[in-house]
Amino acid sequence: QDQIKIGVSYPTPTHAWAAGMNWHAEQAEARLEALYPDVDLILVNSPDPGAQASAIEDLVSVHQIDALVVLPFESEPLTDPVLNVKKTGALITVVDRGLSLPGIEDIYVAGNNPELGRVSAQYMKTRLKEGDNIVVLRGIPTIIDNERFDAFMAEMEGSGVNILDHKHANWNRDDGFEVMQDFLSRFPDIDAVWAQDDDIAIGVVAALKQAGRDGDGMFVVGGAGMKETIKGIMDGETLVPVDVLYPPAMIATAMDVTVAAFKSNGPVSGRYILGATLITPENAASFYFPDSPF
Amino acid sequence: MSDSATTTESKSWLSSVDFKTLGPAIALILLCVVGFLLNSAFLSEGNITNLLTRSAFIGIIAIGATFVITAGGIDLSVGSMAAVIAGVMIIVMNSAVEIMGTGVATVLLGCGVSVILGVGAGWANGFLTTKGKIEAFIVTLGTMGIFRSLVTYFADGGTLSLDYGIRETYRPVYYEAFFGLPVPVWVFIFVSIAGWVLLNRTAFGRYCTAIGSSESVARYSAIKVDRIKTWTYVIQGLCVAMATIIYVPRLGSASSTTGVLWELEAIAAVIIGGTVLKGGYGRIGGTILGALILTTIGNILNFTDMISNYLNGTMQGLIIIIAVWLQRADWGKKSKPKS
Amino acid sequence: MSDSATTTESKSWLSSVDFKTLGPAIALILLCVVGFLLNSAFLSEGNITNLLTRSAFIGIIAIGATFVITAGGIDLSVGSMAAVIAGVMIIVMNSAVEIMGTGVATVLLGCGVSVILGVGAGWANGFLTTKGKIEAFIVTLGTMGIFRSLVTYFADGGTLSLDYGIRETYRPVYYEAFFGLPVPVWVFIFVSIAGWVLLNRTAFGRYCTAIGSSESVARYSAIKVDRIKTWTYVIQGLCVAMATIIYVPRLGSASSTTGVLWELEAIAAVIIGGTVLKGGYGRIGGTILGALILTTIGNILNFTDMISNYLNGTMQGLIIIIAVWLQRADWGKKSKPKS
Amino acid sequence: MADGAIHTTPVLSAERVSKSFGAIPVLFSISFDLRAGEVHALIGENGAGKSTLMKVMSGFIPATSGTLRVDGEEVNLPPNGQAEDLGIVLIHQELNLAEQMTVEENIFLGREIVRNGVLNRREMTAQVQKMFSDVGLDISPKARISSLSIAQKQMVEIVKATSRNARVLIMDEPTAVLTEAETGVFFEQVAKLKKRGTAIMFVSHKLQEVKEISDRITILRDGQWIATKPADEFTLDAMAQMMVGRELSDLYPPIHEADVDAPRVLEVSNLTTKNVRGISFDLRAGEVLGFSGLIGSGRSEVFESICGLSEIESGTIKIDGAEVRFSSVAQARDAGVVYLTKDRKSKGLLMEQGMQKNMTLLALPKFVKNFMLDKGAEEKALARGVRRFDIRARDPNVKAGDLSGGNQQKLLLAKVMECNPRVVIIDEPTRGIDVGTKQQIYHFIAALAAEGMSVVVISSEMPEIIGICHRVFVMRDGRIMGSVTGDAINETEIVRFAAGLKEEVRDV
Ligand SMILES: Nc1ncnc2c1ncn2[C@@H]1O[C@H](COP(=O)(O)OP(=O)(O)OP(=O)(O)O)[C@@H](O)[C@H]1O
Ligand SMILES: Nc1ncnc2c1ncn2[C@@H]1O[C@H](COP(=O)(O)OP(=O)(O)OP(=O)(O)O)[C@@H](O)[C@H]1O
Ligand SMILES: [Mg+2]
Ligand SMILES: [Mg+2]
Repeated sequence: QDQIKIGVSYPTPTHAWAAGMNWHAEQAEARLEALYPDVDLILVNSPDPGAQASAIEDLVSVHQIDALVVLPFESEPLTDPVLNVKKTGALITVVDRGLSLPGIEDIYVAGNNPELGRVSAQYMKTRLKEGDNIVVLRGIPTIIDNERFDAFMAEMEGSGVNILDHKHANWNRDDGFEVMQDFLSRFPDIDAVWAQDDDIAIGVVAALKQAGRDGDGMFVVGGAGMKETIKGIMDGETLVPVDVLYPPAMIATAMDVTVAAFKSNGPVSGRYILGATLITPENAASFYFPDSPF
Repeated sequence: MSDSATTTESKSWLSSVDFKTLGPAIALILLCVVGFLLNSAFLSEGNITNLLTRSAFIGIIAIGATFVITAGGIDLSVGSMAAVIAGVMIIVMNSAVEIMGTGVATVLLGCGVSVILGVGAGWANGFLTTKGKIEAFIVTLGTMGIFRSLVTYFADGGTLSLDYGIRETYRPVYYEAFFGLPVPVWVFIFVSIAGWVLLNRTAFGRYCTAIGSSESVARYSAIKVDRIKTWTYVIQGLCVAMATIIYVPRLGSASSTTGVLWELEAIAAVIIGGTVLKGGYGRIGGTILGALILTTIGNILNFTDMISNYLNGTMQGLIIIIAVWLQRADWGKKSKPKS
Repeated sequence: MSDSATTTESKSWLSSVDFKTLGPAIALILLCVVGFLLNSAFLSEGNITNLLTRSAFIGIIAIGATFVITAGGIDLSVGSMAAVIAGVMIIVMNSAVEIMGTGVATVLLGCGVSVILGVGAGWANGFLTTKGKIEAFIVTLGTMGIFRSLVTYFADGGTLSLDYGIRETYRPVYYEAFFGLPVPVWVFIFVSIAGWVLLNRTAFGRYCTAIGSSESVARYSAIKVDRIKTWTYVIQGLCVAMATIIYVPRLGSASSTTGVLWELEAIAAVIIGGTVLKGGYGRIGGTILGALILTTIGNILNFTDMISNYLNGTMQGLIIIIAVWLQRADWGKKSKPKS
Repeated sequence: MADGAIHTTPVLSAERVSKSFGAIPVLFSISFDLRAGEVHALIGENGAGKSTLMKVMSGFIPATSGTLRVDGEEVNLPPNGQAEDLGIVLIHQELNLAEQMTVEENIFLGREIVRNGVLNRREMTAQVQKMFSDVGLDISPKARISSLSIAQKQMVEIVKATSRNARVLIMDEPTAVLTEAETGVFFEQVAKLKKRGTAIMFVSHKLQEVKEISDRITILRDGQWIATKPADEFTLDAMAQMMVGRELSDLYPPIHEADVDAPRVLEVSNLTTKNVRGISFDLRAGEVLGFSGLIGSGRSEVFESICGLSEIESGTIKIDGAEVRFSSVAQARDAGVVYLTKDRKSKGLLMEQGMQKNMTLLALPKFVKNFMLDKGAEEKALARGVRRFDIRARDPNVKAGDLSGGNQQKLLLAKVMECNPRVVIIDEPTRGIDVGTKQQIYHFIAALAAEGMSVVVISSEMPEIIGICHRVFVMRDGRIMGSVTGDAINETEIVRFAAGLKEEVRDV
């Protein structure tokens, strides 16, 4: 066989983080294909888990891939389809969300969702004192959201900070704006907001400014590492003073490692867990990529 | 005789008000009472203003949908259309900054683009439906996919953000208030009045109703059926453009998730308001109430943590069904022969 | 004389076949040609099998939708219904493991639960529509929200996953093949035939058509309109249950994203197939072709990276519109009076 | 004929039945009975309550008070046509067929022949075919209803009803849309049923035929019972007089001689469309032109194509000598040419809307002032129409679909006349209209002509064609067979053309 075919499957980008991931994947494709003429990377994205399962089937039946890099929409539904790919002898690299059966993947590259919640909560505790009030805006009801939220709540436990309420804002700016507006009408005293995600945080900030409640030491913690947010941190923005990293570039890492599995002499199998670093004005510059869409 | 006719007229007008208008109005009032009982802050000025402003988007789009549905059509593409219009507006304004600066002119250019795109997209829907003789459901399902994917493409899967300079100029369109009401609410009021007059007081509105009642009767009555139907989609497009013009300054961004499910919300508002889905009977007043009801439900759910977040959808579904049921039930009317 | 009538008849039957059946068939063949030109593996046995198996879900649901739509209704809740049925099935099977083990009995129990839930949910939709006199659009929009939020609630926002022991037992229902065809395809074929017979060869099918054509005519013919309409929703629920039974072993899980937008896909399949959205005319054969067309579009788009992934929706939308246009266009027929 | 039946108990009877719609009373304490093997006709003015009484007696609407008896037993008829199980079948005044379904499907709707749970279509088709050949109808059982002409639909409806082996057959104006030939066929059926002992109740505004086939006649006026007597005790004049409640003068107005030198308003030559060929005729100012012919001979199509409602393949049309080709009804209307359809249910009126919206729909541009509709003017127009055409609606907000059939027809006339046409084409002008109003309409047409307006009357009723037209064209199979003028207009001449026994050689 002359060509090494590697299928790369991930959800259709519908929000900025995923778009960043898509951008990194495309960059990596161009870079790796230029570097290795005998490597063909096939990028496919899918709008839902069922479609992703279908897309993976098509990668096998049509392209006869030698390796699969997959960022599963959800862990459960994609476990079996990926297991089927595994049975064809292909190398499996799983990104971000682990499959629900251990041992399928040869390589695992991931961010750290519970860590994101924990790091956020640790920062909150440094800024807040007992009796202070916060509200939480959550993402789309999924495992990711649960992991982040549960870890955050566990870390906040016993701090004496009141968590007034938590609502789903679906990793969406509009929902973030509306939910925050209603929180503001409902609670006269809010000291900080955990928005979990930079998109939600943008909506939250707009609502705070509209209500004129963006002063008095109020702050918002998002997450993911959007370039505008990081830029703000570098500029010393006080309303969103920090961010917690969840890098969309992890897909590129995974692609690199997978290609390396065919091209390198050293062993590459194993787990690569990327940290959920707290981005502060001090270290922000090293996470700032002005060319990325995210 | 004409005298007695007039009195009967006014009586039956009253009774028709009873069942068709009061239904959604009662539902809305009940909702407000519930909201107030849950949290008295519900009736605070700030919350009422938020509520009205939020209703403006869906309300304006739903007014357009009232025309389409009254004339027997349906438009599933409005949410995606709003997203793509917002996206293109942002791209155009951003690139106009270099030439025209960040002044009002650029914002007006953006608004102009929005209106042109809205009218164009509406016309395309109308043309495919009438001249292409393809069911409106299929045409607009198709354009829904097309618009949605175009905005994703323009945004490269991410978010298009408005230049911060223009944002400052444009901001007041969402955040300023005149005489105590935010600009979007004024726009909503204006569009509502215009829509009401158009539907109830002009030949065009009469034609929409006639076409929705029976296309062949309309044709035999010298109505240019295809043209009027196309116009309803154009009006829908125009309404989407207006809604987008007040949407963009809010967060200054558009992405592939902008406007998701707005089409269902808009259609739901129209039907909760008493317009008949099969056409032939439309009510702008009801549509406005429908939009307010939908927004209020969401608002109330944010005001309480009694119900699991996960069950929001259940509450929403139940309330919508009950609101319409309140309206359909023949309040106090004796059981009438089934038809 | 009666002879000549018969010949005219058979001619017009032929010509009606031409435009109504050949339309979607031509569209499907064109798509296959395109697929083959893009990549000859498109026609490989493996791919064809995948395609058919995938069409089975949407196809089975769409067959139910054909009944609902033919009788003048609409069901927007099918996607959410599938999700909640899958969720409950998984919960029940998982908890039955302890008592009943991971054998076939547990799987059968799950299937039984699925059928009961499907029938129940369909009945609820039908009851609210007929007895509650609420528009089907609103009822099923409401239940769509309710079902969706229930599955989220049951899954606690995450994913419900089937016990791995049962999964082994259940797996063959999706992955095994009999006589060269996977089980889901057999189920699809079976449901198609049953649906076709029911719609075209039984009094029930005629009643559906009559009701969709004109409720009052149906009523005057002593047809129990409410009962028949309710039955169409029950059939829809049953079809959803069947589709879910073959869906669960595929991915072994259910979450709040299961079945999102299936309702639109199912309705699109029905209408692409030539069934009239306003009711009164339904075609099971067309629905099957419609489902195949939709699946093939997705499949072809996976075959090529010529187009930006973001534009998949655009291609899909265009192809759907063109497929229906192909069917509506009066092939070779002289232009007839506008209607 | 009725003698044997008179002493038996009635199969179906109504005693002191009253009916109100909301607060509006429509029937006042009516008693009516129907015996096996008799034809009992019900006549009365438009809106007298005939259809309502029939619906009450067949269970479609409940009576407000009073009792119904079947075989002398008091009953509560089940709603929605389920009274069919008791052998009571109603043919509605408005056609009740599912348009997209086939003839066979409609005829057997609700009582399909089933074998092992599956439809026995062959059997049903064969039965339908047999019923049709019995009555000499050339309709395919597999044809879709939407592809049939109104008369064919009516015949299907009749076949559907007669095939149900009813004990009581109630028919609301079954002959309104039939030509004389078809009416003849229909009466043969009635005679057969009668012999079998079926009780038949029927409404018609064609008094001649009422007298011919009925055994007894009941007259209603304004919802009140006026008289029930054996048919031979009535004269036609007496019937008309009792219905209307006043003396009726001549039905047809005196015909003013047409002015042969009057300008030609409409000239059509060699018009060809899908179903008609080589149509040439002209129409002068002040002329009433008749179009006669069998059903389906293409009369409607000629004028629908002239008005831009269906495709023209070739031919020329001139208005005032200038060639025109209307591509829409609006253009035709603006040129002063309007067409009044014979299909008032699906092409004429918005059944779900009130009288007001229907009244002004065709002439709507006339009611626009400063871009707005002038509601005042619209109300005046309705009042004018109601007066001019004597539209009787007890509730002015009633939906057009709830008006009595005749009043719907009058509303349709009023709607078309509202745009003050110069050429008005009226397809079946008096379908379902009572004698009193018929007379008014004929005088109205004559008056229009006298004012210089041109009128085309398409009609299947020979007497009215003969009674009011200056000239008559006769069509058959999509062609004009010939024309008759003035005193030469008589029934035999028209029938000979229509039946194809004679053809005029015309220079085209
Ligand atoms: N559903 C209804 N709601 C309100 N009024 C009605 C309804 N049905 C009939 N009417 C009224 O009842 C009266 C009698 O109508 P009906 O149809 O019985 O007259 P008819 O004798 O059959 O007249 P025609 O000869 O014109 O058919 C009319 O004034 C009509 O408007
Ligand atoms: N919708 C239709 N589809 C197919 N054929 C039609 C349709 N309408 C009319 N026709 C046919 O066209 C021919 C002309 O019909 P048209 O209605 O013009 O006749 P007509 O003389 O006006 O008859 P009527 O007495 O019914 O008014 C007939 O053969 C008829 O069957
Ligand atoms: Mg490549
Ligand atoms: Mg009547």
